[in-house]
Amino acid sequence: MIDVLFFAELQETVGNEKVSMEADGMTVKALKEKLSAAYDLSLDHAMIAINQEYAAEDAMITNGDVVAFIPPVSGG
Amino acid sequence: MIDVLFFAELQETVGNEKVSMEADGMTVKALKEKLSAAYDLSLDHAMIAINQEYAAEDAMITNGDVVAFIPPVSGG
Amino acid sequence: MGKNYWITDKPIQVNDCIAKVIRPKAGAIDTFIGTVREFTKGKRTLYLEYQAYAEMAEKKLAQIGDEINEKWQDTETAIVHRIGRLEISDIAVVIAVSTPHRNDAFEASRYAIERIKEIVPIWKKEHWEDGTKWIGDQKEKTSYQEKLPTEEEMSDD
Amino acid sequence: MGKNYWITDKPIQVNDCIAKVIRPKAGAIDTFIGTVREFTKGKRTLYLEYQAYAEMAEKKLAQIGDEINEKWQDTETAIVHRIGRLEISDIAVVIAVSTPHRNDAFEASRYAIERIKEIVPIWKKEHWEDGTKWIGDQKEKTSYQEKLPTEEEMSDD
Repeated sequence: MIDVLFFAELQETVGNEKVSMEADGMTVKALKEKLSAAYDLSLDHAMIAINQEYAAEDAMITNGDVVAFIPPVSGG
Repeated sequence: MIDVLFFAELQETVGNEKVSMEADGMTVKALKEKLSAAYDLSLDHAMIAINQEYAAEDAMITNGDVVAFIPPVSGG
Repeated sequence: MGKNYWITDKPIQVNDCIAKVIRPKAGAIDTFIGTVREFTKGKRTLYLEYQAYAEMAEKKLAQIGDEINEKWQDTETAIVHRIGRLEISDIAVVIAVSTPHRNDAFEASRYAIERIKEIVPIWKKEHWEDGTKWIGDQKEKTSYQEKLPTEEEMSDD
Repeated sequence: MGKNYWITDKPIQVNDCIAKVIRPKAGAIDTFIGTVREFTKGKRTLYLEYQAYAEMAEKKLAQIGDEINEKWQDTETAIVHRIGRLEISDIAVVIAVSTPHRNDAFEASRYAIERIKEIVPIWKKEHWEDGTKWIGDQKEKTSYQEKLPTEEEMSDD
């Protein structure tokens, strides 16, 4: 199992800040596609962090990871 | 009579922060020369303010003016 | 004094941030303060809501401090960002950078605010008179359209 | 709240200066703080002494604020400079400039500190381990050797 975190408008669309799911061995890209379909999300502009570090599309997810979808940031 | 103010090292050399003197009708340049001689001051790098505004060498001094000799500033 | 990079849901005291970077070797501190502006291009903001991925945001703020220390000599940086509801004129972010000489302080704190808008997971929701919206990329000077950060941005070194 | 440009012989509270420029139209405040640095080129400072032609200095600080308002849009500036004896790390000067957008705030406050070192009648006496000296021109970036200020510098407009 992994935890997936959503923020900002993604969180509002999903209706949840965190979902737990099976994703061991998936790439970031595959997870994105799966969640895009499941929640009708536009993740094209979202960055992904695995365990609080930005990850590339081909990064592999393993059990226990915390994956966060990070829409374009607007702090400051 | 006018008041002449000295600051920083000029004040220390003159030994006074203010002297009163006759200078009606003198130019800044003439006053500079007079005070340079009187106090053995090097005023070459000093700016002059008349009544708190920077003045040019040929500006005329009139009774009641406050003239300040302003060595290179170093605030901040 | 605790850490130099933090997210808070309380009003920010500017001095808390400045105090962390004052030191004998420094002669200059540049402090950037971001406040909630009422009007943007004629549109009136009622209030803002900030959300953060707090743990990661604090790590990324610290990364910015590390980057600054690599780019300029002998710097000390502190950054605090507030989350939750902020009213007009409330302070959203404070960046303080101390350096021996002033030019570095200006450049470094300017760098910090640009980097915050690139890599720190914090989001702003505008509450206007006529609606709300989560704001995306707000960089004023450079475009940042790629969906992935650059290698440099992903690095935590 | 009183005036925006002042000379004081008391310790400076940074917030006093910042508070004067916070306003709904501003989204950015850049605050420059000058502190007493212990070492300059290997030479150790014990403490500093600042002297000012206070009335004129306040007028010249206000002039800098006017200049900023001409060069950048919709600015609010406040500047305070301390005089008397200052110890290491004490705050000598605080400049706060608020603007709608951040780039202007950075540029304007940088302009302000450069102008202070050109036209504001304040002097610093260094007390080193091995002697004392009134410091002259300290501009780090431009030379300023003429004995008279330029026309622009003499103008109070």
